[in-house]
Amino acid sequence: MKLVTAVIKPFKLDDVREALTPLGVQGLTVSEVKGFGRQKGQTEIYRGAEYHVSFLPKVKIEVAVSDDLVDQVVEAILQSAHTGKIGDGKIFVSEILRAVRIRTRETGEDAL
Amino acid sequence: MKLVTAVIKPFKLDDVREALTPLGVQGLTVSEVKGFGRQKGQTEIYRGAEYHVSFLPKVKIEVAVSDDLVDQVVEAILQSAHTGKIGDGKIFVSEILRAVRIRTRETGEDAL
Amino acid sequence: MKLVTAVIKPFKLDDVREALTPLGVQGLTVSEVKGFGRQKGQTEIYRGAEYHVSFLPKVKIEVAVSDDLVDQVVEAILQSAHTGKIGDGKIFVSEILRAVRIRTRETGEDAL
Amino acid sequence: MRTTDPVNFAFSRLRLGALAAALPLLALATPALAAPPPPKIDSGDTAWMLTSTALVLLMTVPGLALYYAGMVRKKNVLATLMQAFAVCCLVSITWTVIGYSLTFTTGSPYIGGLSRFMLGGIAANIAQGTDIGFTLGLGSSNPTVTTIPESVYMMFQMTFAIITPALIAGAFADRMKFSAMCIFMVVWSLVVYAPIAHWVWSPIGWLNTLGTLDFAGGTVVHINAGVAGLMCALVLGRRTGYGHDDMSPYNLTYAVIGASLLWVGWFGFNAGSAVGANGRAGMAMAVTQIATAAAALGWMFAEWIVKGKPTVLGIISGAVAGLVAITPASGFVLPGPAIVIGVAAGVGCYFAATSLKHLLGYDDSLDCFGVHGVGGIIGALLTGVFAYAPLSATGTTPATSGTAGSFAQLIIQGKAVCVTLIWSGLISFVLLKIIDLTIGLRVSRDDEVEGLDMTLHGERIS
Amino acid sequence: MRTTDPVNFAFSRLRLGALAAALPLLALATPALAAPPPPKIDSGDTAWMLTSTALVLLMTVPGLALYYAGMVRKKNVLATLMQAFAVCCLVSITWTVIGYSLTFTTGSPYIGGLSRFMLGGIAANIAQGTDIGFTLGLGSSNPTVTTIPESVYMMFQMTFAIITPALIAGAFADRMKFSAMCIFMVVWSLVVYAPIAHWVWSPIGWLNTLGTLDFAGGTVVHINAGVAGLMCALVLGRRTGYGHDDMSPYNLTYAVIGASLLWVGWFGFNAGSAVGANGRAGMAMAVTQIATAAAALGWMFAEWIVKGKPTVLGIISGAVAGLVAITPASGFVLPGPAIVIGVAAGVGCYFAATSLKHLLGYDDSLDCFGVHGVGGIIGALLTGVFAYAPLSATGTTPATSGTAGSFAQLIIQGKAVCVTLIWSGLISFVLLKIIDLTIGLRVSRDDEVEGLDMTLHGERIS
Amino acid sequence: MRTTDPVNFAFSRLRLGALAAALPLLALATPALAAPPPPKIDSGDTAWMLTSTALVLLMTVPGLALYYAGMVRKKNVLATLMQAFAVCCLVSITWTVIGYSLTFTTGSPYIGGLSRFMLGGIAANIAQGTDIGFTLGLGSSNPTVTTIPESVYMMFQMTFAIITPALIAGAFADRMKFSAMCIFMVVWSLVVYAPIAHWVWSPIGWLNTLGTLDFAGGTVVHINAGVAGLMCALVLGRRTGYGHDDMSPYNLTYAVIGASLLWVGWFGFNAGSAVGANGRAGMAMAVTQIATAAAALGWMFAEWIVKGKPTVLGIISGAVAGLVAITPASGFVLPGPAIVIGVAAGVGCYFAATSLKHLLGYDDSLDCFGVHGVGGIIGALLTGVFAYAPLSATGTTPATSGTAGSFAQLIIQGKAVCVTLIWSGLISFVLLKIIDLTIGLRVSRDDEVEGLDMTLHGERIS
Ligand SMILES: Nc1ncnc2c1ncn2[C@@H]1O[C@H](COP(=O)(O)OP(=O)(O)O)[C@@H](O)[C@H]1O
Ligand SMILES: Nc1ncnc2c1ncn2[C@@H]1O[C@H](COP(=O)(O)OP(=O)(O)O)[C@@H](O)[C@H]1O
Ligand SMILES: Nc1ncnc2c1ncn2[C@@H]1O[C@H](COP(=O)(O)OP(=O)(O)O)[C@@H](O)[C@H]1O
Repeated sequence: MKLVTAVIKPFKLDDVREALTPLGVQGLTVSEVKGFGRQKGQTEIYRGAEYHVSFLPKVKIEVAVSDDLVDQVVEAILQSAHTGKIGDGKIFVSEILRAVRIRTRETGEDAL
Repeated sequence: MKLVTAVIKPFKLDDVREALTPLGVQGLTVSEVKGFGRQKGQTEIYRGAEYHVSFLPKVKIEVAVSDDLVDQVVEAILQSAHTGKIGDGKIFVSEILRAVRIRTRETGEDAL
Repeated sequence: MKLVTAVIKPFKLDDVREALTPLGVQGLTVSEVKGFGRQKGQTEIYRGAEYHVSFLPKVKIEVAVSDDLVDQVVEAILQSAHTGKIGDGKIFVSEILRAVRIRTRETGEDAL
Repeated sequence: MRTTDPVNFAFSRLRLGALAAALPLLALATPALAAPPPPKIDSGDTAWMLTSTALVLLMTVPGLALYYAGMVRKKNVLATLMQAFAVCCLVSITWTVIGYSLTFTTGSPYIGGLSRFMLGGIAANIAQGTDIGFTLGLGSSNPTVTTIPESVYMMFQMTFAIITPALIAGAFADRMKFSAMCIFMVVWSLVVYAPIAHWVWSPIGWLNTLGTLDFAGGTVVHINAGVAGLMCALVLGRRTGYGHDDMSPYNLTYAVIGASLLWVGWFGFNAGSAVGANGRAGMAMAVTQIATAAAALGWMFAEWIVKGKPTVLGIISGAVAGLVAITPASGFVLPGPAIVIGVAAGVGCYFAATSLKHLLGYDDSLDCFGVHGVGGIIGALLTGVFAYAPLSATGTTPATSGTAGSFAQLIIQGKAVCVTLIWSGLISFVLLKIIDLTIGLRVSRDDEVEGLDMTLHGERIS
Repeated sequence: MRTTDPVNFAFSRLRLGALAAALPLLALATPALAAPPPPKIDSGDTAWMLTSTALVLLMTVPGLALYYAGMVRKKNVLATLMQAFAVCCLVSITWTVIGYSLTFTTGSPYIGGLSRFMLGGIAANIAQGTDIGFTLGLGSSNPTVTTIPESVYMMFQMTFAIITPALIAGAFADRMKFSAMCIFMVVWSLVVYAPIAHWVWSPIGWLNTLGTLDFAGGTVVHINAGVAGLMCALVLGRRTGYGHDDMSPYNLTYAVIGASLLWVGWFGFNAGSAVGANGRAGMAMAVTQIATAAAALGWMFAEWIVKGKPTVLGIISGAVAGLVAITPASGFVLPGPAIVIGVAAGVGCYFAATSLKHLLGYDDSLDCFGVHGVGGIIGALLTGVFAYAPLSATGTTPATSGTAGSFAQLIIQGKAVCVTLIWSGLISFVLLKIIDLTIGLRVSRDDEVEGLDMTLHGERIS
Repeated sequence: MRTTDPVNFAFSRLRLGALAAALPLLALATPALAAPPPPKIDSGDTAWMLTSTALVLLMTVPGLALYYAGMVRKKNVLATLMQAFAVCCLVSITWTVIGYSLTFTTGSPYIGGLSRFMLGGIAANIAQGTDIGFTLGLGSSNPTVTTIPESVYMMFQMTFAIITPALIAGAFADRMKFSAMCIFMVVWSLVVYAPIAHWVWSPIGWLNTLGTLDFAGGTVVHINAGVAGLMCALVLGRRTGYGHDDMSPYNLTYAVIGASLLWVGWFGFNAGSAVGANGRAGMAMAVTQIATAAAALGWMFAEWIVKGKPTVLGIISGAVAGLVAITPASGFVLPGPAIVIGVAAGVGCYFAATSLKHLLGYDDSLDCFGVHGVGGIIGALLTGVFAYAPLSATGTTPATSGTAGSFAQLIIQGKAVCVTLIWSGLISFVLLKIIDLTIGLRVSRDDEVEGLDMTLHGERIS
């Protein structure tokens, strides 16, 4: 099994989720994060005090998938999260050694 | 070392933490996340506008443990986070190559 | 490629980011988390009701780096996040199998 | 003083004063003398009107600002607060410069004059502590004499001129350019608000002489703002992502605070429209409370029955609908009818905001038309049905000298509603189109998606 | 008018009016004449009472709503706001229909009559601008004449009838069914509030004729709500997770806004209870401010000493405790005693809320009993100790014709406290049991864990 | 009553009362008699002053508390609310014990006496319902007679004494010890506020007899607090992380609510300073509104031009600057000059807060000096330029018996400004140094980094 982690623009979340469902992805976990990258942050001025906010709001999606689904999932995210503008985000894939569903104690791909 | 990541129901957090302490787990890191899965989200209606909120509040626990503790930790989470109802969440285990404690620069299992 | 995950004290975030930039780290992702560890939490009393809040606010930094940069990155974090007081946090390193930049579909280290 | 025979009324009030106490018979015997001695102000009436002014300002900032801000997404909260606050400032100056003069100096039946340009002459009567009560329609055949200084009357009315355009902002939330909004609001307050207010409230205004009853602004304020909002929603088009994105309110706590302050402030709006601290003000306050409660419960139960749950947004929306609907009626009706008006407004606006809007497909984001337009129409019409004559009576035979509800009165009310709908709708539309063609009305799609707080104002709530 | 000899008092007030100015001697000489000419209203007194009404409404929405909502967990914030808002609407209608009539028409010493059912006849005296002051206890041997219209008196009292049940919500926060709450509140306002208010405030009420001093509602409002809250806490049982889960307040900012608005609004509550803009109102406002500040500091320093840190929740809780305790005393005591009452309430309620409650083990979530019950008892008793006769004097010999603090008076106060504790406690208990056995009082455990915002109202703050 | 010849003014007011109505000629003929009969209170004036008192309290809690709390970081929000709330309580007691007596009893030109220690004697005149109007400067050669009870005058002034020190908190936000703050505020209110208020507002105060015009507290309140704040900023030093850390406001929504409530409450502050419900109060309210709007727009446009975006923090800051600047002028100027004063304050304070501060390098966190100090100076000086004589006229020849703007008057205003700057600056500095050397002024660096909510009060917002 693999964990696909994607950091994307917040307003693309629903699109990504909708793109994953047809592939049989039954679950995913989302966190609000802040991203620092090539995309410039903004300068905010409060009564003359300037703060450069380098961190931009992003959304991190974590989805555990079986090995044979990884390519499709990555491709689906690539398409649905794409705007072509700087700051679209990244996808990282890493290995999961074990997965368990808490409710049923199923393990492995059955747990996803 | 392994990283045990558990996505659980928010109100189970304290139970899980209490279940891990006796095993010698000295630390863990928690984030508020939103989960999408088999558990149905809710439809919210604000003045006739319906929004289906598919994402439910969950808590993600990350705990780095030595290899020999993994099974016990997974078991403890399985027990303490269990309600038997849909949406109880998942446990994922993955590999950590290196761990360092920032304060002391201790590494490996000493760092946990 | 490796994923370096650091859990640090919140007010050290800017220092860490500034320490990483000179190394050529072009991006990173940050989340607000709560940490449980050796550092004592606090007891809060609201009208006589005592709540022991064991979780302290921390910041989690995730940065994907090429293999040859890992040591420098870890060292930079160790230095910039250090206060010497309990609760300074941890660094974990794990493997990334694949990385893709959503905007350009570049993969591998080019994606970082 | 929104009575049909205000001179008599004012004179009978005067008998409470020390001056009149000396010559009550004379005062009663000669009510229509060409040049009555200028009335002294009454400190109690003035105290209540000063208070009412503060209460009505409270309705806009922070009341309305919070009510609206509590319903938008996090990225637009500050921009929404900004709209109400900026309108408050802009219209204060517009009113000072020329708005008050156009609205409340005598002029013609269609518009006031320029004699109070820059409020010139407004301090004339306050020297030496012998303040003289303000006379509305001075020099006309039908002057209304009040017992408060002109400065207070001007200020009280300013707060009405402020809140009316501020209400419109609910319709175009989340997508209008701030610069375009500023220009629209300033011009609108002069070419839409000022004339309509003059028609209805000047003693020689043409809708007033027609017999229109509008105690505190059902037509002038609410229908007027409602239909202008509808035009904004139509001309600007829907929010990006409408029907797809999650646009649920960020923090309804703000909306509850806002609605509550609207409620409290509305006592100044309605009971203050009696222009004095008297029994009519008391009745206006009572029916305001009763209709509001009835409407809030009306909306809540309608929703509970239809959708299965009573919501916080529902009950506060109903309360606002009730406040709107009782506004024109407040100095004319009794508690029983107030309940009827309230329930009609609560249930009516519930369907307008939740069904009608989706049926017709326009995106009136925060239901400016659905609540203020529809609620205002319900209230204006029912005022014609339920008016209880003695409340507006000014002569010695209460049952006949006041205006009672009747079919004829309903028709008059209907006419005033139509006139307001047409004038406000038409002029607002033209105004919006002109601004759209010149500087543009709407922010870019990207700016809208990122949120107005950051793109228009460079700020955010964390 | 809460004086022991209100007719005289009212008459001496009357001398300020134009009418009485003409015949002061006669007015003084014949205070108890069977049919005195009905008094004119005083515009200044009316202005202040209209203002006071707005201020007391502000106490409930948004004041109390925010004060309570700021103390609960995030998942229950909206539901807590909803409680106060819904009670406000429900009781407004109940009061209109029958509550006012039962409380303030003459009736018997135990309950009023039905002559003001649906507020019938309330507009009788406002025609022609010759508003007539309201007479409380008309036709009885002991009428109280006021200088404000009945509509204003009715509205002012409505806001009291609203806030009293709304206070109870603090006791059952986080776990009561909304439907059960609605029913409980409506019935409670009729079978508990209306009689007790009649007993204490009607000139012929049996606790009034006993000599009870309760200027603005120490027994009627605070002890009453406090003990009803205690019953709720006992009958409903503790919150799920009590003593184990983190139930720390989500956002005390809301609580601070709420407490502040309670403070400001309480000026209407206490100084408004003078039913006029006069020296007694001024003194009532002054001692309200002083006792509140003293109580806030009392709680803060007690906490600072005992627990090591002064807290925000502490200082605002102390302020509310002070406001509660000075309520019955406000028209009767001087600044010095106000400090004593304040400190006693601040320190006393601190121990009640933080120690007593945990000792006894009931879960009065937001300390409805600990603050309103205990604070009300402290205030009611100390009123009997510190009353300064000239403040309530109505005759020409102030020192003797008013009511002074004494051991006898303390006993009378004690009796009134006990009566309130018993009646409110008993009836509330029975009422709760009946509702529990029929539709059920408490939400399911799952709903409670998920939070009332979502399960009862389908909404949330993000 | 801030007039130059208040006795006459009061007497002409009196003619409205029933008593004087009987003998108007006599009253006019003998205005300066040594022992005039004590005036009756006027219920309308009293109603407005009771209301004004509530409005000014609203300015501090929750107004100012929220305005400041909305500008700090999340970790300091509650501590900032706590400062305003605690100051409110502390100064209420200080004022009761001795502050009022020192400020408003006759005493000498430099300080009042001790005759109202613990407010002794304040209830003397309210017995029997024959309330007597308060006379300021009783027994002096220049008494000011009012038509409100002393208790009301005392309470109204208490709210001024509360807000003035509370304003200072803006300068030392995020870093001052709570204990040190409590001590500083209590002592400051006695050794800085009380004397300056006496100098300016007592009829025999030395700045008053010099001819200083300060209607509602430009010098006494705003310059005074502003310069004390500047001293705090200098003595305490900058916030840790200043110029490096992100110190952007946590939630400007709170600041908008706060600024709005300041605006609404300021009507009580300025129009209430007329000590009655009359034409002067009306004009004061009108110019307050106008100047505030002008200043808000001034700041907004200045920022829009200079930085490219109009901000929410900008427009509300401008509004507060306008409120500050119009304060001393409010009973003296006409609408036209109000616009000038507003624009000057809005633009002037914009540059003071955004450029001057950074140029000079002190860390006045929330611009206590930049807004209140600078705005107060602008207002105090322009009052001397724009005063319109008839507004303060008391005799029969309005144009000459009032005070008109002139170069001479500008010089007088300048003197009063300098005196305030020097006294307040000097004494505040000494006071801060003493506290620093004894118990210490500033929290530890670690506590500051962790945030005051948790370290000082053990609470947090989640
Ligand atoms: N090396 C990295 N490690 C972890 N997250 C990264 C890394 N680089 C970028 N990110 C995340 O991806 C987001 C987008 O990256 P950015 O460089 O701004 O634009 P782009 O996606 O177009 O390359 C960042 O905001 C950050 O959250
Ligand atoms: N494939 C997945 N990858 C990552 N997180 C998942 C995945 N599937 C489920 N989750 C997380 O687990 C939570 C519970 O899953 P769900 O399918 O609702 O019920 P259950 O745990 O009973 O299977 C989800 O809300 C989501 O946060
Ligand atoms: N085993 C662990 N797995 C995951 N996170 C941990 C673990 N141990 C500690 N942490 C994180 O590191 C933070 C600091 O740890 P703590 O034991 O308090 O102090 P120190 O860093 O000085 O060892 C914790 O708050 C927690 O977020």
